[in-house]
Amino acid sequence: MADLSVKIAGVTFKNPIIAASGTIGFGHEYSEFYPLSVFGGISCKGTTLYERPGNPPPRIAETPMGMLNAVGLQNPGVQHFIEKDLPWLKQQDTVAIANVAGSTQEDYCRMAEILSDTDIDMIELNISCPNVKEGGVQFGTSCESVGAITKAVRQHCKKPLIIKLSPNVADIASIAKAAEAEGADAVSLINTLTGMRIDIRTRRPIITNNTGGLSGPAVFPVAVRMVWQVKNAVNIPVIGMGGITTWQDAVEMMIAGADAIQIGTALFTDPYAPVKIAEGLNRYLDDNHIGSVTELTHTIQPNG
Amino acid sequence: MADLSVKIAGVTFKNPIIAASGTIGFGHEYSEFYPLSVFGGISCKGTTLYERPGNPPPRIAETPMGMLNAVGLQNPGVQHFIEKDLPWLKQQDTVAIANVAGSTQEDYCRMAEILSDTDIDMIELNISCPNVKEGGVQFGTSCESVGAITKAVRQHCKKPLIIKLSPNVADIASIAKAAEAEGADAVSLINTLTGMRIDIRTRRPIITNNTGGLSGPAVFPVAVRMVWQVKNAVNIPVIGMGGITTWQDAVEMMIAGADAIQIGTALFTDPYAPVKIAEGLNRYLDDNHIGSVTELTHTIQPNG
Amino acid sequence: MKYDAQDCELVYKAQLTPTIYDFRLKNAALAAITQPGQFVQVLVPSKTLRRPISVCDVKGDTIRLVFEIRGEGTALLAQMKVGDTINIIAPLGHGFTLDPAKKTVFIGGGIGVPPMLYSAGQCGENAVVINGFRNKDAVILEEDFRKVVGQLIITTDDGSYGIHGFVTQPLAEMIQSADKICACGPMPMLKNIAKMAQEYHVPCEVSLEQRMACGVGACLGCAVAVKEDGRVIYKHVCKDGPVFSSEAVAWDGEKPQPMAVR
Amino acid sequence: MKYDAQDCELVYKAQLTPTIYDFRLKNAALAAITQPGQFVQVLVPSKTLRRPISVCDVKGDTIRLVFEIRGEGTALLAQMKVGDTINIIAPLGHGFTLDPAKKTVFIGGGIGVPPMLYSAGQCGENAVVINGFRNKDAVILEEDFRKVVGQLIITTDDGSYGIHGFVTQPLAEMIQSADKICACGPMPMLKNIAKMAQEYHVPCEVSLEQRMACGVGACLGCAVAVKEDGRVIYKHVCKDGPVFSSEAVAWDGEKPQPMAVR
Ligand SMILES: Cc1cc2nc3c(=O)[nH]c(=O)nc-3n(C[C@H](O)[C@H](O)[C@H](O)COP(=O)(O)OP(=O)(O)OC[C@H]3O[C@@H](n4cnc5c(N)ncnc54)[C@H](O)[C@@H]3O)c2cc1C
Ligand SMILES: Cc1cc2nc3c(=O)[nH]c(=O)nc-3n(C[C@H](O)[C@H](O)[C@H](O)COP(=O)(O)OP(=O)(O)OC[C@H]3O[C@@H](n4cnc5c(N)ncnc54)[C@H](O)[C@@H]3O)c2cc1C
Ligand SMILES: Cc1cc2nc3c(=O)[nH]c(=O)nc-3n(C[C@H](O)[C@H](O)[C@H](O)COP(=O)(O)O)c2cc1C
Ligand SMILES: Cc1cc2nc3c(=O)[nH]c(=O)nc-3n(C[C@H](O)[C@H](O)[C@H](O)COP(=O)(O)O)c2cc1C
Ligand code: FES
Ligand code: FES
Repeated sequence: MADLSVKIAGVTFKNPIIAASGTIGFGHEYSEFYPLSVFGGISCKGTTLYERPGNPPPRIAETPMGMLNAVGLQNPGVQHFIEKDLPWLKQQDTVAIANVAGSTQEDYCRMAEILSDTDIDMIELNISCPNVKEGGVQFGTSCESVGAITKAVRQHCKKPLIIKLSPNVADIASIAKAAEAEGADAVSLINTLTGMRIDIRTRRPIITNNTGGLSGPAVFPVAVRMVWQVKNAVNIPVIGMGGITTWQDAVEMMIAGADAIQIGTALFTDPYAPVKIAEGLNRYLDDNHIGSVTELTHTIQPNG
Repeated sequence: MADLSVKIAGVTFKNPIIAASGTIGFGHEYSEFYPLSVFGGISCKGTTLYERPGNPPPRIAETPMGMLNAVGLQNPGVQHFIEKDLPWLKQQDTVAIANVAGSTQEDYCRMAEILSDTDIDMIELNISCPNVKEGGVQFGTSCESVGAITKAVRQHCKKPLIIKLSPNVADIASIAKAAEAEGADAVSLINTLTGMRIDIRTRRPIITNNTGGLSGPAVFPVAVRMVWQVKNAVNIPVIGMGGITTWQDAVEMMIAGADAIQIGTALFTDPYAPVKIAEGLNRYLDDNHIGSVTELTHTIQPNG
Repeated sequence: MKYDAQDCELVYKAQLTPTIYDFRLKNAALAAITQPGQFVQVLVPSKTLRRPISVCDVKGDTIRLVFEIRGEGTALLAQMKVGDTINIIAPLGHGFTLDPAKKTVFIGGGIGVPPMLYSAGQCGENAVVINGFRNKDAVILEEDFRKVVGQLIITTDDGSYGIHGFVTQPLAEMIQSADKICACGPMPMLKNIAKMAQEYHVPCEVSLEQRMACGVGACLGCAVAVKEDGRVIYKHVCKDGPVFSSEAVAWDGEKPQPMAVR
Repeated sequence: MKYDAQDCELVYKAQLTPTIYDFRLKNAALAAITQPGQFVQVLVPSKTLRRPISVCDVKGDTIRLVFEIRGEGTALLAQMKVGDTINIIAPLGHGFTLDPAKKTVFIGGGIGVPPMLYSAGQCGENAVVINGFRNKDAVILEEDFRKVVGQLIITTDDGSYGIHGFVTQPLAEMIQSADKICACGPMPMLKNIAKMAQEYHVPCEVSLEQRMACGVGACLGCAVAVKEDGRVIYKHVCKDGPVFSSEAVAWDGEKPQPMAVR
């Protein structure tokens, strides 16, 4: 029985498997499959200062080995989250991470302030949601803007701060460095790649928002590459995600450079994915006589 | 029997299906399956001023519904192409497109000059090969550099000039506009997304080059989105590619904004893909009483 | 635990029309807790998203699914063979509010017919079923319904079988004596039925479809606009439905307004 | 046309070891033109890249493939059932240069054994076959070889069957009388054989593997460094191979030098 625990920015996770924001809501539904304690942590659905209705349906489209979503940050607002969801989540024996989005820098700062006064464990700044104009993606695609928002939020945030990066950029390593320089405690990546599908009968985009965010196995090789590039560039912990489906994927992502991983779309294909990944990780570590899962991180042997 | 022909930058293609550069070499091998005239055109393997040995193997890795390649522009040099391959290709009743790469602006200009004196039909500028330092990708990721190289090459190029765009950017539409502004006759997209796979037993990247270019169905939704964005931004023809596998994909890509399409990875899964796509396109057009395939281009009905 | 994802054995497979298949999946645990009107999320090998399919019937330890080939996923499903293993998440959503003592009209249109069988059966003699199809060749489950309900009326769009016309025709003739209407089918049909139900003040529930990811209410993918407390909000087909009161559904494309606060 | 991609019917399937399968694919047209030592590219449903598998044998209208489960693709292939359709591109590459009149030693290691059967059979009585396996349980195709060749020697790494040791042991004892060596197996084994062949001046050919995309020489994916005209260049396993002269192979990781020109 290997040690699966990891420590990210001072917070201990019993295993490196975190539910990815937006795929598990606030945890209630998946707790009807298994205790949420199977997860090292849970990144909650992106919340905003005030309630948001989200985008009109359809919000989902399938793609080869992946999916598009444009949920549009439907959420009941941060206060509702703090009052109704957080107390319950805190009893589930898993690290609770708030995922926050906004349309202005002030929004983000205010959210950080509000959440700093709760017993949330960490804050993940979503500056990479491609699905709403107000989803912060404008903050996420240049080093300057990422640096600026990290700096501003840092001043209001008393919790460990994770900056979640967009893959829709030319040089993700530089962006991660900008976040690190301005005080991010960790980075997480990747959010979704922007994509589109069109119904050839109606000639309309399948998703009413026209474009949506691509996730699932299809993006895995891009995610592995980006996690590797980011880990090579920063000294803060890196939380890797994007298409992880099996324990082998989890191992690969950690070898590439991830200190912990998130899984999202895999939950839809198999709700028991986190359980199977934890089991597989454990077996793999034991079989290879590796005492702690942390020994995998960034052990890649690049060529030349 | 609908009219499948399209005209790109003054060149007539008997159908909109072009073999994507690097996937069909100079055409010899696939001519052992069917006459190359099944293709509207063929974009040849990327050539450079001088012979290049290419990257050490392995050069290929599989990914969910896709593949990585890092061939590294192995090619016998442009002179060899002109002397040995082009004369034969010109007899195959298909449009012959040279795909050129280089490490300096001068390389590109010299190549354009040399090829302008041949009977090649078009030149596709590959400023987006992610697999070799000298593959031109440094020219492909900013508006300034794309503008500059387009402008320079334009002055030496007497053939219709296609600029091939990289998807590893935050804003592909602006880059396309820069190419258009400096005299590109058409743009083609997408080249491959940079990705990585690691062998978890050896902890080495599967591809000796560490990273490779992702292609195949996995990237299709990203390609459709980018083609749509680019077509919305420019007035020159757009050649769409990235994961097209079926005739439905071809229709979707054209509806998104493509004037013609390229298919690459699909050839590996099914060498007869171009034949099936042409048949399917034709059937689709007839069934929908559409006289010409050009009537599909950019007929997307976006929402809102 | 309310939900589970389990392997089932495909124990029976029949083709009802050139595009419609009848599958029976054996899994005693899931069959035991599955209610009429619920649905399951079927894993299709090589596909990332599961396919939502309504429970057509439950008998003993088997769950019956009747589905139509619409795209790649259902086409792959149709290729499965007896003896194969199929993984489903079940039971999902909630069905119609049924009172077996009340005269209930069940209306199914096309592939909206199979989801009504199990529910209609609950009302037995008090169930009047109106099933509409394109034409005679599309008619399915006739004997199945006849065995378990009081009355079965079939309509076809082209008159090649049963009553010539839409399901709303026979409905119009009996709506005044109905205590309840339950319907499943294409949106225009449901909208018309909802309008009639409102006119005649007959309580009416409809079963809706939307593209899904999780199937359990976590991803917020399968939104449907419903009216509640005087405003329009997005609820979710998988968790709040698939059955909704026809009065709540925002039939005319009404959309939630972003909060005016701040 | 030299190549074709065609559907074949899986007419026979056997499991030779817990991980090795024996498939017979029926396709008269392709079987008729397939030569010993060639390979096929097998389409695995839901996979983008085909899997290269050597032709183990051809009998009448069937092509025999023997393969080991190594990863996802071969695992999916192993699930196929008799009667299923399998699409292959064939015939690909070229095999060993054989002279049935010469004493030829065929050496196979592990899953490198099946590709030798058809070729060795061409030399009949003049074929001496040395097949090496990990242990007794891994031994395959013993009867098949015995039927068609002059002599069959089996070695196992652990001595649980046949000769205890590597294939190079029996080879050392007979190499001086050999006119030709043909080998397929893991790279270290091939390298050792190549070295011995060079020492004793016996012509030697080896069958190599590399990750492939097109399988026909168009994508330049399956590079292998070979020495030609005094320099090292990349050739391609699928088109220039899979069989190469052991003298040409760059066994010591030599790489082509970028052109010095300009
Ligand atoms: C609650 C519910 C119950 C259903 N019950 C049945 C039933 O009993 N029998 C039956 O034949 N069909 C039923 N459907 C519709 C069925 O889910 C779709 O026909 C099916 O998902 C299409 O999948 P595909 O792969 O063939 O199509 P594709 O178009 O290839 O699918 C692509 C994606 O879109 C989704 N999708 C496409 N059409 C629909 C749709 N109409 N509703 C939801 N998702 C869709 C697919 O699930 C998949 O994620 C039900 C749908 C819902 C939401
Ligand atoms: C010319 C040739 C002939 C072969 N003949 C045989 C044979 O007769 N019997 C047999 O069991 N195996 C043979 N192999 C090896 C066989 O192709 C691989 O074992 C198989 O491709 C592994 O696929 P997978 O999906 O199980 O593995 P995965 O690791 O999941 O495959 C991922 C990708 O890597 C490729 N790959 C992985 N290992 C190899 C390898 N060793 N060689 C080439 N590609 C690889 C796969 O084709 C696929 O594209 C041959 C290979 C070549 C090149
Ligand atoms: C339905 C859905 C909703 C999502 N919502 C959010 C969100 O609210 N905030 C966020 O930061 N990421 C969101 N994401 C992105 C995921 O957290 C994750 O970055 C992405 O899906 C890649 O991981 P995966 O391939 O494992 O799903 C969402 C993804 C999906 C599929
Ligand atoms: C093996 C391989 C080699 C390639 N070589 C080149 C090249 O030399 N020049 C180029 O512009 N694009 C090259 N590409 C990119 C393709 O032309 C195309 O842009 C990409 O593969 C996306 O299309 P697809 O998904 O249909 O393959 C190559 C792609 C592959 C798979
Ligand atoms: S499908 Fe996820 S909320 Fe309904
Ligand atoms: S696999 Fe394409 S060249 Fe060999």
